[in-house]
Amino acid sequence: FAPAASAKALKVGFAQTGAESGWRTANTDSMKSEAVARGIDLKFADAQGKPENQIRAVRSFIAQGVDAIIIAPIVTTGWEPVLREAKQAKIPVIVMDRAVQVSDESLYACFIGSDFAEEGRMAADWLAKYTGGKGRILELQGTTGSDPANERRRAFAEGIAKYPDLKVIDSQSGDFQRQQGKEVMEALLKKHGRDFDIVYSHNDDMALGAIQAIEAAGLKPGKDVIIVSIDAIKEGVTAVADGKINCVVECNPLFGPKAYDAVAKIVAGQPVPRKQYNKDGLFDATNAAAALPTRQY
Amino acid sequence: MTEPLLAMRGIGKRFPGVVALNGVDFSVRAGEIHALLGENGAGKSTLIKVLTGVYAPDAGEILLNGRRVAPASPKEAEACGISTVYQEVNLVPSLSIAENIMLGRQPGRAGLLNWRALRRRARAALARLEIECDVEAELGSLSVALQQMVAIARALDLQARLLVLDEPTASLDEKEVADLFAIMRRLRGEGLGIVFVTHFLEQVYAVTDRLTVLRNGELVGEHTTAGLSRLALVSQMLGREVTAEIAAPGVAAAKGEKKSAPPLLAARGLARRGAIQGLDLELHCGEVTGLAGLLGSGRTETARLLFGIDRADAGELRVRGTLTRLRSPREAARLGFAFCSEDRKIEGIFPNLSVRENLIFALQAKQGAWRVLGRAEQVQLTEHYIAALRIKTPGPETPIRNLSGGNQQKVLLARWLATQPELIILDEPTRGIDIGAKAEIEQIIAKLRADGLAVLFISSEIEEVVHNSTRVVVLRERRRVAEFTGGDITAGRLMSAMAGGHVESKRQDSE
Amino acid sequence: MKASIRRRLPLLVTAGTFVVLFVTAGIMYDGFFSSRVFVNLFTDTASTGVAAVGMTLVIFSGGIDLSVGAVIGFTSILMATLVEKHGVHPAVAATAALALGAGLGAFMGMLIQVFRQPPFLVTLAGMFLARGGAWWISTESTEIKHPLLVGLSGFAWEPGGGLRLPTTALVLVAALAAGYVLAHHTRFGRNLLAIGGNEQSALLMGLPVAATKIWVYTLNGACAALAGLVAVIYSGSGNPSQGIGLELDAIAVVVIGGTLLSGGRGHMLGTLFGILIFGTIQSALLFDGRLGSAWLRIVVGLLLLGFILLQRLMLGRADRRS
Amino acid sequence: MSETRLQSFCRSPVVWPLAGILLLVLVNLVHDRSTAFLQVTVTDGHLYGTLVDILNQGSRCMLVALGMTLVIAVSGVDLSVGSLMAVGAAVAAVLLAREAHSVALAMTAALAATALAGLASGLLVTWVRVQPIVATLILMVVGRGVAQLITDGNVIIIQRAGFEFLGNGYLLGLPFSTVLVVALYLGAQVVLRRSAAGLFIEAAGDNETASRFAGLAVGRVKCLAYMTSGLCAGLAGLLAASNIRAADTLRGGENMELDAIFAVVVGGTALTGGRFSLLGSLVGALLLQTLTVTMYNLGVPPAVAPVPKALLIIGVCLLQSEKSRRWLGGLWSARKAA
Ligand SMILES: Nc1ncnc2c1ncn2[C@@H]1O[C@H](COP(=O)(O)OP(=O)(O)OP(=O)(O)O)[C@@H](O)[C@H]1O
Ligand SMILES: Nc1ncnc2c1ncn2[C@@H]1O[C@H](COP(=O)(O)OP(=O)(O)OP(=O)(O)O)[C@@H](O)[C@H]1O
Ligand SMILES: [Mg+2]
Ligand SMILES: [Mg+2]
Repeated sequence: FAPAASAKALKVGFAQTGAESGWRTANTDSMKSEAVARGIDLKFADAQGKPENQIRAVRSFIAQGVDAIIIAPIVTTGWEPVLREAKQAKIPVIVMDRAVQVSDESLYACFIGSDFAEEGRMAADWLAKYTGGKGRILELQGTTGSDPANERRRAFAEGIAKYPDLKVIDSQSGDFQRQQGKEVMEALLKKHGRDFDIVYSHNDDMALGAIQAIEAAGLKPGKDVIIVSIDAIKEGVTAVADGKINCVVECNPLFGPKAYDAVAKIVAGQPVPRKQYNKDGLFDATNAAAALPTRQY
Repeated sequence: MTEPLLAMRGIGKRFPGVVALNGVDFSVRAGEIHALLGENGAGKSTLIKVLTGVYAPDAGEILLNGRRVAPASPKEAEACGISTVYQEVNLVPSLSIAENIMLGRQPGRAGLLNWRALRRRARAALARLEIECDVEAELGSLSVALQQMVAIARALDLQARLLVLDEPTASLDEKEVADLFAIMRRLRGEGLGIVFVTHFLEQVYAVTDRLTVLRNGELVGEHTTAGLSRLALVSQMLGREVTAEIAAPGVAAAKGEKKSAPPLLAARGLARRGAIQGLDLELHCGEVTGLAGLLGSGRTETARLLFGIDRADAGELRVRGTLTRLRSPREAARLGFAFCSEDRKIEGIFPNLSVRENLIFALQAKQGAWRVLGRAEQVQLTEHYIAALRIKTPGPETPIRNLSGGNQQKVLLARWLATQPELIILDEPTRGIDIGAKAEIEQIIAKLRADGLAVLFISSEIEEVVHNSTRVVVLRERRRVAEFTGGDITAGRLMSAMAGGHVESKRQDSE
Repeated sequence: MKASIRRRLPLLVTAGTFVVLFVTAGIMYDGFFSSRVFVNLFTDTASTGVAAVGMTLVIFSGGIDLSVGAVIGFTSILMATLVEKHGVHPAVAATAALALGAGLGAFMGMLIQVFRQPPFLVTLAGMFLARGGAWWISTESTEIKHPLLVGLSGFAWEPGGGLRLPTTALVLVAALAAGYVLAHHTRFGRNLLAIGGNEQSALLMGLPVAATKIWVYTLNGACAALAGLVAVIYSGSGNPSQGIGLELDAIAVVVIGGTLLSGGRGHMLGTLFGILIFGTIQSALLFDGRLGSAWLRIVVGLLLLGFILLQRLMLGRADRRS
Repeated sequence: MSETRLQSFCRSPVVWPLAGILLLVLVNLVHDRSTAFLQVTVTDGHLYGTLVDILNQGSRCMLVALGMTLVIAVSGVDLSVGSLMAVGAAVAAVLLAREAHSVALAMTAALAATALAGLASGLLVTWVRVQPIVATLILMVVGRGVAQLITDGNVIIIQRAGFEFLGNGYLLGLPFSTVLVVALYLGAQVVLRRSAAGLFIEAAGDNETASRFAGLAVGRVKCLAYMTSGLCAGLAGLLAASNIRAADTLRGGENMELDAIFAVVVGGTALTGGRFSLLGSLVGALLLQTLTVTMYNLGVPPAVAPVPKALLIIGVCLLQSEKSRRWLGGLWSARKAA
């Protein structure tokens, strides 16, 4: 489905994590459509959530002799050996979405990303302001061991540490899934009754599942229970506009333009900033309704 | 001969609902062939399995050369010098013949196998039984009889003091049996003790020195073979007085040459590559057609073709005059055919299902899922056949795997009789069946014939073919070579036809 | 010697399909025919491949082991934590990891053999246990900086001719060779096949069934741990979530290689070709690089299906008998 | 003679998972130091409580386990159920997204699609003679891809009152999904045990060659088993979609195959095929759901959540084995003798 690449068309390899959420689909679409728009020959690799598949993809890109490689890492570690190979082959690497840990920063050209930790921090700050630093929190974690879950949990915990009256009283994994989010919430509702005030969910899908459970228990999400979530998929923002979620922190998946801009510059030998962040916003009752018509994903 | 080689004293073994052995004494001397005899389910195999450590006895002790042993596994029994051929072929079908013979004692150095030596030794082991074949072939591709020979070759290859053979001859023909006996005699001469289980009285008298009879798990008696008449022996086994007829069959059945109406089944030029070539065969109602031939002559292959298990490559088949293509056993069963396979373990029983379920299965399959036999009907049917065939089982709900081999065979026969077929193909139906039951099966065959059924009877026992058939077709090297009817059916003629004119011609490796 | 050829037919067919597949891919994609791409087939599949070697042995015996993926994850994070956080020497850590893997395998083997429980269930428990253990050590992945491991990561043997064989590929080749000898030239290996072919018979033939079965799970546990070490070297990091779902890949590789899942029939060389075929499919798709997630799955599935149909078709002629 | 009835009950495969459930309930009670776990109240005219949740959320696994039981009984295994759940949900979702289609039509189409997929694996197994794990693995991979293709890789929201009833509604105070599953179980039980289908399935699983030689259309029996499994998975997918009012084709039904196989095996159906127990599978699925909820209730950290699952499996294994049973039996009779 890609147009026949002309001889001079840039050949870019993109190692995507997989297709685990709507957010990810939007991210992939952004990368693909932008490549078509710019006439780039995109080699797309879906790692199906397995880090080893991703490394394999990068090694294959090197073997294919692409002009640049973009990686959306599944995990932050484990990149050193393969990035060295890329460097030896003189292929620039752009790290996207989340950072990688390497001993030698020169192994990749630049980082364009979202900052999971920043998202967790933003959620904590908003919550502290909104509640005045008081409340009992139930946390719905993402997939155990996954990077976003780890970062969003840790940064949030750090963020609320300053407020002794703001405490996470229970934390369970909902695996980033709507179904699990609902199931876990049902169980936590039985366990804690009314003895909690806030639900912090690592993504919108789980939050939307949890809302259903809360409603089924006869409570009003957004009023009886304050709900904070991350991602800002369209449905999540809609829920904010409807007053069912109090706040979502945006994690913008539309990386396409920025990424290819960087590729073009690097290939042309121009300097690029080491780190760029996709601008992440925050939606609450004040701005959600207004933002809704322009949401793309 | 002061001290027996093997002495088992007061052996007891019970299974849930069955006392398989009760205080059995059994002893074997070095340098003798000792027959272990009894009806189906008498406890012969169980006694052997206790001896070789498959089952732990509930009571009693085992002395080998006067020393007490208690093997906990066949491996330990082997280490004590006991080599065994079990009743069911217990080999690994997916491995080659050579490996099956040598498994567990492959030659080699420093832990690494020497494949060439292995094959050489396997070939030598088979050669002792006068079998020549490609030892790299997969065991599962062989007929049951050959597998049995391989099992024997394996047991003989072991350096043992005591050789145990549980019905090794059940699926062999005369030639193989003769070869085996020659070897058994030689081993006896070398001072081995041999335990030999069989249901063939001629074989008992042909090779054994002494015999032990079991009945219902109890010891009936130990005798020198020469000192016990056939009649007395059979009486001991069955526990009742017997008429001379069962003990020494051979009275010709009615062999009226009955040229009946069109045949029930007529095959013309039926062929299948590697199985059978251009076979002409007619099966008539009210006749028993015997199929004779040596091992691998294609008898089982013929039966499989006629029952739709394998498909023919060429030729035509007419059933009641209409051209028919059989594509599956199911279609054959719908046409009123029945097929009692020679390999009860793999092609016959449902080991974990009950005797009742095993018995009614073919009938139920024929009727389809929705026309269900009521429970009462099933039980009644089962009980009828348990009584009619004297199947020894604790009850209709016992899993069939707990029955003795012969009794399993009877259940399978009952399975097909229950479908009230018009043609019944019996491939070695009397394999492993005691003489009492064998006589009953012969009566059943006679009755089926009288009732107007067509019977195709396959047996490696020529006497049996002669005795039961009204017509005999002889196969050799996958071809039909002769047909006999009426008074022409004699053992001598069959044998010379099977062997290709001269009896001692050697079989060829058919591959 | 027709029988000897017939018995090896599945193997020949598998090898043939690999050649067909590789050549087709080479014609379709520029630059596919290179020693680098070929060596990558080993390098990139090393972890799965080493696990598949152990899995082959287990499947020979008629069993299955679902825990290998989780053991890889456990080994991976254990190594990283011991080496980086506690300053343990990598050799010591690796020995500990292998011992733990073998220990878990032995434990599962005991449950399977002594308590006669289905391998599927027992190894499922093993999988949960190992994964839980891995996450318990740490839910976050850890970078490895120890010079020895970094050196192994970067090392490659260059026998000349432009060939570069990295450590992981060498380990895989060694594991395959060892597996081959074990499976086809030792009593242990033949006993495995006998047990898989018919356990009851193997017992009556006087083979050491219980010991062999426990050993094979132990060995496979060690193999899985080795695969974990390979993963550590491959990625230079320890990740507790490594190898999720890898057991299915390993099983697929074994089965593609013509080994029967019901046990008793198979060949270690088949597993080699299974690895190559598996790797070729993945490589070809990466060279193509046009498929989205959904289509990728569909195409992988269909290729697998096509391959199996081809195998059936070629074999079907030969052994219609059984 | 009540003792023999007790004995036969003790030998039935349902006992051990049932004992497991009781044990877990006990753990919860002890942990809470109250009966909150067992409390069931009436809210909005239906029952409300943890036990109700277990029944409701467990119904999907119960349903899938029903189909899986039949497949395992014919000595197969179906790894594709999780993906087929996604396919079922996807088909229904895209049809329902357009107002024009009725709920009945959407559901029929979804079930037809998954049943067809089940048939495909059945044909692969019987006709092409691919090993069941491989055949259904292929379907597992392809199925998920197809589901993603149908929904374009998005979670599709479903808002149709009739459809929501399936996974959220209540009948006679009980979750409708549970009532549905129990009704299906009873129906299946009647069909399988009153007709000869149950016997055919057990025979085909116990010895395939023998059942073919005895005139059974083994291929047909197996195909039907796989089709039933596909159907059950599709319905479970609909239950899931209805429960969360959305079709999650990306992750929905993930790992369901392992849960279902676990439920079946714990419920006393051997993986080698043959004898099966549908009731055992249902209880096995409930045991799994009870465990999940127990872990939420005890606040087990997600990182170590797999460990209790492992311990439960090992525990059940040990209880089920002949060896420990004999040992326990020994203790029992010793106690009685004393
Ligand atoms: N594993 C078992 N479980 C329960 N009962 C058994 C088992 N094995 C044998 N039996 C029973 O023990 C009795 C003796 O069986 P055994 O196999 O020893 O008979 P046999 O003398 O060898 O008969 P055959 O001539 O038919 O082979 C039979 O009633 C049989 O049903
Ligand atoms: N001497 C032999 N060497 C190798 N294979 C043989 C030999 N004899 C027979 N076979 C194989 O055994 C298989 C079984 O043949 P078949 O079942 O038709 O024999 P049969 O006449 O029924 O004999 P039986 O049933 O007594 O074993 C054939 O496929 C044949 O290839
Ligand atoms: Mg016997
Ligand atoms: Mg035969």
